[in-house]
Amino acid sequence: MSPAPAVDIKTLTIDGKEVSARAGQTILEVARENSIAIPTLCHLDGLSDVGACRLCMVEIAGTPKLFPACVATVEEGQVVTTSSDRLKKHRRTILELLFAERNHVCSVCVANGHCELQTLGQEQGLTHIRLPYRNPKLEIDGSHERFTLDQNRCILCTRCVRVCAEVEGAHIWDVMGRGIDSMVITDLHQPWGESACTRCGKCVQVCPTGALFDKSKVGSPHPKYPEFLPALQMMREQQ
Amino acid sequence: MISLAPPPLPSDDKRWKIVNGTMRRHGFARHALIETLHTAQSSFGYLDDVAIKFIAKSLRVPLSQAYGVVTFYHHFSLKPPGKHTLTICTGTACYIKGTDKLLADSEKHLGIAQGKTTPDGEISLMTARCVGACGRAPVVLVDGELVGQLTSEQVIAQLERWEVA
Amino acid sequence: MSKHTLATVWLDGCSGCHMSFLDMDERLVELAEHFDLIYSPLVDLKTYPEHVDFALVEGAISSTDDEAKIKKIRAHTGVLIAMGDCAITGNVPAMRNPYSAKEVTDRAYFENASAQQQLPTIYVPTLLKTVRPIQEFVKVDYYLPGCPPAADTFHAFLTGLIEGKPVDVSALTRFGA
Amino acid sequence: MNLEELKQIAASTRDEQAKFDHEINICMGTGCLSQHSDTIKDALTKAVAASGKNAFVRRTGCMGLCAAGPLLLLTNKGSEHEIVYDHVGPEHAEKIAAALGGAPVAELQCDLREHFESQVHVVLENSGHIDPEKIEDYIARDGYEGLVTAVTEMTPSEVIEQIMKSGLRGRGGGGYPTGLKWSTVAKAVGDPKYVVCNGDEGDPGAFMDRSVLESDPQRVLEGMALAAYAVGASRGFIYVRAEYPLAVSRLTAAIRDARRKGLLGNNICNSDFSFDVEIRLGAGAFVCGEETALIASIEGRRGTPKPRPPYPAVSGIWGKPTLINNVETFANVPPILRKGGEWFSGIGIGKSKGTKVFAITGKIANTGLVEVPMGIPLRQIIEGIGGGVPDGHTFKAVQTGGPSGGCIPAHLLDLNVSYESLIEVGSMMGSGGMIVMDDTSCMVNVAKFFIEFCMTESCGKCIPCRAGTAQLYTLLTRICEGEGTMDDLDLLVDLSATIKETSLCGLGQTAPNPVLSTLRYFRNEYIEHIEHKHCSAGVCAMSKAVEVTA
Repeated sequence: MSPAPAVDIKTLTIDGKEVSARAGQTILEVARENSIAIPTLCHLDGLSDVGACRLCMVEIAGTPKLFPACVATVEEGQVVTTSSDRLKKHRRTILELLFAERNHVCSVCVANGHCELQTLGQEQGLTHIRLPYRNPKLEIDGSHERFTLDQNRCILCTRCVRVCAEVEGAHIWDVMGRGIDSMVITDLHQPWGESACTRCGKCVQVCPTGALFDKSKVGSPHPKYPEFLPALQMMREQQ
Repeated sequence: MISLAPPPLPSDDKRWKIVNGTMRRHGFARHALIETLHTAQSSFGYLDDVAIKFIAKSLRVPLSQAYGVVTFYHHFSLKPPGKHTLTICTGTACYIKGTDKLLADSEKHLGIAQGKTTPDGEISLMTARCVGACGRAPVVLVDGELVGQLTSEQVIAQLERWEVA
Repeated sequence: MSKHTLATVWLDGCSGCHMSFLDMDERLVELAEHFDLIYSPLVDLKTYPEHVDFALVEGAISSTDDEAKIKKIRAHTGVLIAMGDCAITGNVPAMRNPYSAKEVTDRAYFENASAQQQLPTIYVPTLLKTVRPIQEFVKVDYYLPGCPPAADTFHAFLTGLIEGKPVDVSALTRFGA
Repeated sequence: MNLEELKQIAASTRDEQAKFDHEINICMGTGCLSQHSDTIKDALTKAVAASGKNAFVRRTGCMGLCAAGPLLLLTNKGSEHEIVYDHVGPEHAEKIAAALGGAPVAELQCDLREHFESQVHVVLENSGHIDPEKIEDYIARDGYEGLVTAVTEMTPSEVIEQIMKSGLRGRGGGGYPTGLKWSTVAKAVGDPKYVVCNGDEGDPGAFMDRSVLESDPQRVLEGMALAAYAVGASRGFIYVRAEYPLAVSRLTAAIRDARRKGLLGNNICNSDFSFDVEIRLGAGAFVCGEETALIASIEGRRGTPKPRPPYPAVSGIWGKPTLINNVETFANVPPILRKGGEWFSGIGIGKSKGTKVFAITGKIANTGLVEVPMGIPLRQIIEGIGGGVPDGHTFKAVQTGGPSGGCIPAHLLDLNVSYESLIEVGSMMGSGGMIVMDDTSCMVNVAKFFIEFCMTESCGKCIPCRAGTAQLYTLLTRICEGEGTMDDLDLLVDLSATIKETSLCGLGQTAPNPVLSTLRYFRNEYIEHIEHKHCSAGVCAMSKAVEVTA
């Protein structure tokens, strides 16, 4: 029997709490293992990380720079702060930017009460938006037999793109355009219903807002269940 | 393992062979996508769904990914260009030298916004982010040929010459 | 102890916030010991008073009339509270914003009208290009998000005001609540 | 190829050129070509033949003073003195030919001695003096001596040591020490390794890289080959903007010629070292100047940046160690290897060694390209070399560092230019664009222009940059239209802080700089727009001007 490989253990401090972690773990993973909450939006357990939403930015002592906890890995002796006035201010501003970017009307949204953006807004103490609302005119694609895409509610977290490419393997979703004109699309920007969609519905389950929803849930609560991802991953590894 | 046969050329237009040639030179590797799009764009003047689909399928790139690439880069165009193209440089040096007026006057004269082609398909009005000839600002490209130190009147005169022809 | 004067205002909204306000039911009686409701859709006074201590404003700014009103209210109010999502985010009224004012009026007075297809010319104020929340026009002191904010939220907030200890409403309500 | 063979080529090329009494160099860079300098070359060649003068007419790259083009540089045998003619046309050919050997043609002579004489040319040493499509011309001016010597006589670590000693820092904007980058890639584990030349010169108003690629492409190839030898790479990419067709065609020719001479390809100088270069065309995305976005683009994907670490030096193209340097950085490498790192570190100031090429444009008399030693006072560049603001206007500010740099007002003109000093005043070195603005430029409008640029060039991946630049643009537009409020100024500052500190890549992290630096030095102009609904530069059309009641 060969000896168990030596595990490289790092000790660090997060919000004043001394914690230990395996080398290569991200700050986010370690924080959550230790019940320290860091807000996230584009991150989802079971998908690759892109570091796009910038809500999980944390401070590391010794540098003025901020680091996205979802991709920054732990280092020995690191002193991490996950919540400070500066971080809270940035998080609120980022959420304001999201609310003002498209047309988020919580009161009439299918995801009202089950929306990660809405919840984050409340958690971060957002009671109003200081920025002018952009109110762009955007498409709603209802061509799919089971699901709807409402661009008005999309925050471009790209979870749908990643789950379709990485887990389902179909890669019918991607992002077109760039900057403020970026848009998630199916195939050659064709109606979703005419695309090569496998109808698995994973994208709907991982969508944090009401941008992707199940048509049968209109008018009734529409919680999403993205927890299936880590379980799916585990089952695959076991086989 | 399932192997998908490469798609046939969309038509017997010889230009597809040139496009195919670029892909072959790169061993039909996925990373040849942008190089191949360049070839197709310069062969056909623009990229339509047929071209994107053909290239994506040949290189085994998902359709949505190929479309994402095409629309990310401003050099690629989804619509055919006009018979003539006026490209106005909107780089910083040109802006300081008043290129915004050249652009506004051209838009007004042609009745179209930048990036568009006149309804008769004659003239496309484009902008470029610096062609690197800042020493000659303000600069425009008249059917691709660089002309520097231009006034609004000269630009309108050029448009009128095209319109008459 | 003298009472605070209170106003409630109804701009471009559905009056749902006012309904929810009334949903405080018997607690209103208790609040009435501290507040004099001197201007409201619920009382019969046509012009905004010279000075009001607290004003709860429901609804977004959609027309030139709304704009004039909110500026007047601000000038004659001590503490201005944006009540509900329409006042704070534009909410449902702002869903017309991606369209032009003309598209909106055409839809309402021509396409969807079966008889008398014409634009009203009197008594109807001119629509602004876009519907905007009130903080884009005037300084707002407190925000009470929700569609509508719950009666409990109103009660907690107003009690806080009376005690001079403003409540952090984000624990109680949110956009769309 | 060995050193002796190389020196033979150099000697015979020089001998060939020495046969002529006069050498006439005609600029055929993008600027002068747009004024048909190719027809002048034809006319001159004919006129010289007809005059019977023993002169040699050569096509060269950029001579720098683009606004005065077409330019012509004339040298007589046995004389160091160079005569510059400006605004030359084909109609002048006969006159020029006739004057050879005698007094120069007075009406064509360029009298900008200060412009040319206070410059120090390292990167541009060959620009305007060699035919960019003749590798022999480059070799005749000691080209490839560094590479051949390195490959045949030095170890890779000795090459890195010279770069370390030179103090060379990245010329693309970041200013990261080049030697350190090279040694990181050299130490990184992975095979193969790649060398990438970043020629995605996206800063509008900057054209240093285009000029170098058009005027002296072999220099860049030699720099890349030296880097490849030092870090152990076998494959290189030059990423060039599609907007630079002339640079692309000259590079294509240069790569072909270098291969033919055995200076690129397998077993260079009969050693184990093999290296070849491919051109990759950009497709119009400023963000691809960012290293991770550049890599994504070379891999055929959307040019969206990725969080670093991992750095490209460890995990770059296809996950392999990749060295990325900019055109000007590579162009500095051959003379460092030829003359030694210490020679290079003798030029410059503090931690900023060597020279820097700047593109000076905007409201300035001598628009064009200049190369100056680091540490030179900004005033000398603007007023001396640049000739100051023309047409009786007054200098207001100079923007350095491109759209994400900052503006430097008149009272700071005595600043000595270095990476550090520019950051101190709220700007940055950037790739070397210098845009001069005078009293007819509105600084609020300038800030709006730069933010609009960053907004349209944002890749859209991270929220602060994607939506934040769009919001900054809305607020600035509002102010420029006379509808801004003083609260908007606070909002601009707040929003800028979030964009700077939380954006994923350099584009977003620096995008608010023009807003912050104009607010810092020209706050009065913002206030004028907001409170008085007035733009004294006369640029902004105030839609809601204050009504004056009679």
